[in-house]
Amino acid sequence: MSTRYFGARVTRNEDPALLTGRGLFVDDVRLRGVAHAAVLRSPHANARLLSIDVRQARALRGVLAVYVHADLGTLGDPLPKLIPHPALVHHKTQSALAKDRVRYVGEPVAFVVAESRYIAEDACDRIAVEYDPLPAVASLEAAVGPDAPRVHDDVEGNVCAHYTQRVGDVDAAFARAPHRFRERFVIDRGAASPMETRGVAASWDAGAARLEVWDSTQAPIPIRNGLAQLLGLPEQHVRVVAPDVGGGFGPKVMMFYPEEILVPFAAMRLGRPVKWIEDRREHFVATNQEREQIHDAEIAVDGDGRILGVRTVFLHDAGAYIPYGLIVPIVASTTLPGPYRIPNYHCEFRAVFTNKTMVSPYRGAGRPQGVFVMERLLDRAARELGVDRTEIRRRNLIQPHEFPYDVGLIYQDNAPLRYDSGDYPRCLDRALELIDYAGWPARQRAARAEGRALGCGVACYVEGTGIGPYEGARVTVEPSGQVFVATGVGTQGQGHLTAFAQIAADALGVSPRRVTVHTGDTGMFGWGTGTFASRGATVAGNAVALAAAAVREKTRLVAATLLEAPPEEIELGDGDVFVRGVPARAVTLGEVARAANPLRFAMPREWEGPGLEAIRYFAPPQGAFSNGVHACVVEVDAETGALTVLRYVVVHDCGRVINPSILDGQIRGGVAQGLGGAFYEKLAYDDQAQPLSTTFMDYLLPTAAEVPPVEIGHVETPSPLNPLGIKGAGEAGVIPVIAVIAQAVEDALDPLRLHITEAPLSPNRLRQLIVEARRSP
Amino acid sequence: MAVRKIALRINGKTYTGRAEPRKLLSDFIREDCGLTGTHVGCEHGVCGACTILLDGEAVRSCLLFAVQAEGADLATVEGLADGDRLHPIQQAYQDHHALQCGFCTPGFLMTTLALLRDTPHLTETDIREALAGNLCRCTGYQHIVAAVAAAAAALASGAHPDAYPPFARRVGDSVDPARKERKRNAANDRRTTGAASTRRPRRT
Amino acid sequence: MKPAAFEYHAPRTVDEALALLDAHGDEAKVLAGGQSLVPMMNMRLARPGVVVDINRLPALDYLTLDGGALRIGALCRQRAVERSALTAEHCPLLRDAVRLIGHLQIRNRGTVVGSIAHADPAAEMTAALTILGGEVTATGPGGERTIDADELFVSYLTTSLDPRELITEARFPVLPAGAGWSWTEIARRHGDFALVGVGVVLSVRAGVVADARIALTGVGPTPVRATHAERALAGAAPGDALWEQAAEAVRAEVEPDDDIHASAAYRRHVAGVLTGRALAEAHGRAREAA
Amino acid sequence: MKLEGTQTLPATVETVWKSINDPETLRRCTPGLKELSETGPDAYAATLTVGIAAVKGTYKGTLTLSEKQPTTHLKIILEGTGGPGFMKGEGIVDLEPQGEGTLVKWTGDVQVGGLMAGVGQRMLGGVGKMLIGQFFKCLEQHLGTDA
Repeated sequence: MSTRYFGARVTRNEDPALLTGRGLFVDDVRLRGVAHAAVLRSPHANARLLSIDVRQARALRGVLAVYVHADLGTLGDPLPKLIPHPALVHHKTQSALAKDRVRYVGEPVAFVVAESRYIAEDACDRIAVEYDPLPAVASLEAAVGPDAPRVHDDVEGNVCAHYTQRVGDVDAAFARAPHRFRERFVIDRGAASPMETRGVAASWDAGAARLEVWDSTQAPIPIRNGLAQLLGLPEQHVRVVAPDVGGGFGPKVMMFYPEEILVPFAAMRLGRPVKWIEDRREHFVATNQEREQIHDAEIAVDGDGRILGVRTVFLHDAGAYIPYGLIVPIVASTTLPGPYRIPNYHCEFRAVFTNKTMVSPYRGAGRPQGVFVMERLLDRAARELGVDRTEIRRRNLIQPHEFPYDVGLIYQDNAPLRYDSGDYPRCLDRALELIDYAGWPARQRAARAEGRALGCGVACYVEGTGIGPYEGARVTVEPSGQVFVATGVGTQGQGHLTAFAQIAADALGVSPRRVTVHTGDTGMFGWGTGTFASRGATVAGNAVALAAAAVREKTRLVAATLLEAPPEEIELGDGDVFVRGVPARAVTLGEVARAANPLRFAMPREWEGPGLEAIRYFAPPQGAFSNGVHACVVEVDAETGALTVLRYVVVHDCGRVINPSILDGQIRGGVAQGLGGAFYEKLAYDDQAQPLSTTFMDYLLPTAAEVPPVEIGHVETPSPLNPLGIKGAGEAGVIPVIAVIAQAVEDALDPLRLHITEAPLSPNRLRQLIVEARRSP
Repeated sequence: MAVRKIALRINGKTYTGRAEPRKLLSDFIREDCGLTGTHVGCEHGVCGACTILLDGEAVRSCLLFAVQAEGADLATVEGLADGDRLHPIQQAYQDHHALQCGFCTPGFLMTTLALLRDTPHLTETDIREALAGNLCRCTGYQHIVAAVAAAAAALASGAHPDAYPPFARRVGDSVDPARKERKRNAANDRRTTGAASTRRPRRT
Repeated sequence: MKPAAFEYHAPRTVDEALALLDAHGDEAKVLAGGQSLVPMMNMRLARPGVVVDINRLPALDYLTLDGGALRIGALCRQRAVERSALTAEHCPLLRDAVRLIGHLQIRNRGTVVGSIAHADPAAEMTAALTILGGEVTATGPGGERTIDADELFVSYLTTSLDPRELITEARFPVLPAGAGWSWTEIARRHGDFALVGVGVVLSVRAGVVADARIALTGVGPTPVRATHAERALAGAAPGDALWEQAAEAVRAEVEPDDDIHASAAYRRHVAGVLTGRALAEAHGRAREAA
Repeated sequence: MKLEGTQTLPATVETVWKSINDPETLRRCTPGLKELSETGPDAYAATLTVGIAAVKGTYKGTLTLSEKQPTTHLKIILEGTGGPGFMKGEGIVDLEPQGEGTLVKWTGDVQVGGLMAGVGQRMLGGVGKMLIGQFFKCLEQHLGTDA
């Protein structure tokens, strides 16, 4: 396959529409006679729901319907339990509308449909709800504390799962280890906060019994299948479209959010299209969040800093229900070992209910927490043993000849955790070169002489990507010569419409501009899983490659009849199909497509059907493991606790790269989100689990003035697990940021021997740590 | 619910509609005028996705009621391109991969249009501070800053005389932004005295 | 997050506006820039029954220099004050403070007078008016009256205005000749409300501090005039030791609150740090008086 | 949200004790208290409109007095639900004679929920202190005239 576009910085096919206001996000979908919905949500974090009086709301002019739990019938049952796990003994999920108990501020209580969103919100103000407030539990410690209030009455100590994985003999390793260092790490809750909040619209054609749903989801096919089952409709009569989605980052892959049931339900009941668009304040309570964990971790090393064993026992905040299984704690546990040889490893967690919004993966999905624990333990060991922090990492890195490297754990896809390929030492060296680590001590001294506290940080990570089960793709060439690709994953800005076009373009010898890619529309392609865990490009990309290769072979087969030459001598290039070496004997790709669909005479059997079209699926045996190293230089104002990131470097290995510009964008966007979680973004709650930061004025997303330029260096170690040799990269930018910032801040205030074991920091918190460190020399 | 007749111009074209005084301008543009290019990200004046030009000034359309825009001249993202020919700012955004999901992009484009019209020559720090009122969650801003710098160069070259259509100019403003820049007082000191956290990133 | 319904009026004269305020009292809210009021209405935190939109009163959109003070009309946008040659030349402290209000889009619509009437103790304009010894003209049923900054700000979002009064103008005295100035603040992000903001005006004569005025935001229910620190500076020899002494005086004087972004202890400490830095910067800019 | 403060009042502890137990004083001095009707011993149904500037919320709920140790100690619990969410305040008031007057030491734990908590957090502490301050200032004026 002559590769011309694979690996090129092709500008994006999706840009012209998005740049000219012709994007189509859920709220932009035009539905004639659409009614607007609003959700009444609980103001209490834990309360019995005694009564709901909706009469005044229903009486308001312009209100079409007000639904409560009793109106939902079987749709009011607890929502589906995703990804069950034997250790998850209390797999609790909420109902679309609360029946008799609310367990987090924001839990849906009533659903109002009206002529406008304004009137729907007026109606919510007129619904009288009688609650019997109960004591609520906000923090993890409180949740597992003695006589803690119970989120679910039948769940003792609020623990819904307890799961351990082990490698080697940890107790023996710790017993004989010359050095052991123990730490307690606290990582706070964060919200992905895509610029587009969630949205669902639905229209029901009663005559044809067909349902169309527009949903800002990252996984339209599972939503289609789930809705068909719940509503008793054939899957063929339900179409779910994820149009342009304004950023996903994890929380938009969920089955189901209550509104994904309530909107279709209302549309079917009223016989009118219904649209619900989440507002920003709602988003802070109604869309899943993640990150909150407390680790009690320990590392055992020998005199040279070689790791003998690592152990962590942690609490994972699950929120009020746990619809999404144990994905995040399992990913945290299995990402912790990172690029290091850890002969003896024990990871044990308890998933704990709290009276807060549910938890499901947010970009990184537990990896930032795991990497924070590992890198911080290594920094502690380096400081105690007086070993250089990059040297202690180098000594423990898995070497290139050791791949595939079996870590000895079970990964989130239930497959053995086996790193397929990588060159970890080269990434570390490249990063140290870019940040000029060799010259760092001198630069730091010079800055200190000017009274400036500068610090450097370095952190390594491995990222599991491209997990199964599968994705599929259909590639079609039309008589116009235009190529069409359809696949089931959703797109939220990752540039699939360009990257997949590049893959198909190379196979069929056309320009990517001549390839139209459709994603996220179950009407166009009905098989697939969804976009998450950095798997879009790896799994769907390879399916596109397989389908495009099949169409290439079909094209040569059909063209052979037109050009009277054996298929093996037929080539494709620049939109033409020609005999190798005789470019004049050529036909256009479109002509072959037309010939492939004869109106008369017999169609050769070996064509196996008409048209230049093929569907292929790609089911990776296991995940592909990218890796990388981040390094940064920060300046700390010790008097005000303010932090400025002066330089940020990422060296990244995700195998072969389809489009370097798109990859750079994914990394730089990830770093910005990581910086948010390191110094700006904190979801604050009071001790009764009342959320205190439900606007962008209090939950602080970094702006262009806070995010530094990110310098990027690539290393390419192809993956042996898929034809294109690619690995995922969607989460690489965010994973080690809290770890590298912590190390850099400690380095900046080195004389104080600061001890950072939490994230995020803030000027206020950093100042407290400095005062405490100065007080206890 | 006193409904009022509202007439205004968007991208040079007149639109009329009827709306309650409480109807936000962002909703009026999207629902009553059918221009869905302007997006709504927060409705409390922070994210900037709803930024449009009102009589030439970059404003948050979610913090204005439609009745306030009666008789005004609005500019939205739909008015930038000339048929299939992208505006130099839009072209720079594509060339520099300055957008991913595209939800915040219209707000950034309108902010950039007013910014480059008023201050054609900008340092990177000026650009970053001027864009601090537009949040983006996908790009990490670097490519957007590069696109704005590239657009500034393209526009300063004078190769695009039609870069600022009438509906994108401030009332009573002249056509040539560079001439206005010279007219404005030079004493407008670029450096602000912000403390540490507003200090500029410096190379070491 | 859509606002609750309200009765909307867009008077064409100041008298018409005043008549509306008189008729509706504290049920009515004045809408100028709306950059603070409308977010609260969208969140249904504020539900005024009547909104009096004064944006159709062009007579109130002016910025002039008169009698040693900048006269800023109720409809003069913050961005206009930020970019005006008058502000840069006669009151650079005001320019430096205005420039840090929110973002471009906010300052294009927000008004200086509106920010003062809103009286958010973390907002730059309240301190700027206080430190420059400014005043406002309030017009109401009882006619016009002048209110000094010290009597205007009562508490959080609360001024001594009667609900039926409209601030038609704010006056910011120009900096004394040769005075040095500084506006220094720390905010979590560019454009956020300052955790702490400090404004300083410093005059030096015959090698000693002739006059020093210090005002802070974010450390109390209103902007705080650091009178003890000012007294410590008067007549003393400028230099780092003096700035540290003033910083300590400020730390003793302020009564900050906790919130999720910063503790009272942090704000107290940083108030001192920023005061020291602001005094040093102001001293650097002060020209020995003739 | 923990609040605390002290206040001196120009009246004996006995007079101060009598006034803060008297519904009439509570009606006059509690900022925004619209209705207060006795529903039982030391228990009242209350309607409170609390807020500052454009931000107002009307809360309907209960006010109860307990842990009564005449002239020295008292606990006030105020609960209400309304437009912008709900509010629960627990106040402890301790009285000590101080010369001619009385030294009042009060601590408060105010829990605010719903809209007000999620958005108004930045000012809640300050506003809470301000409203309690207004209560004591009114009490001071009221006691100043009667004593």
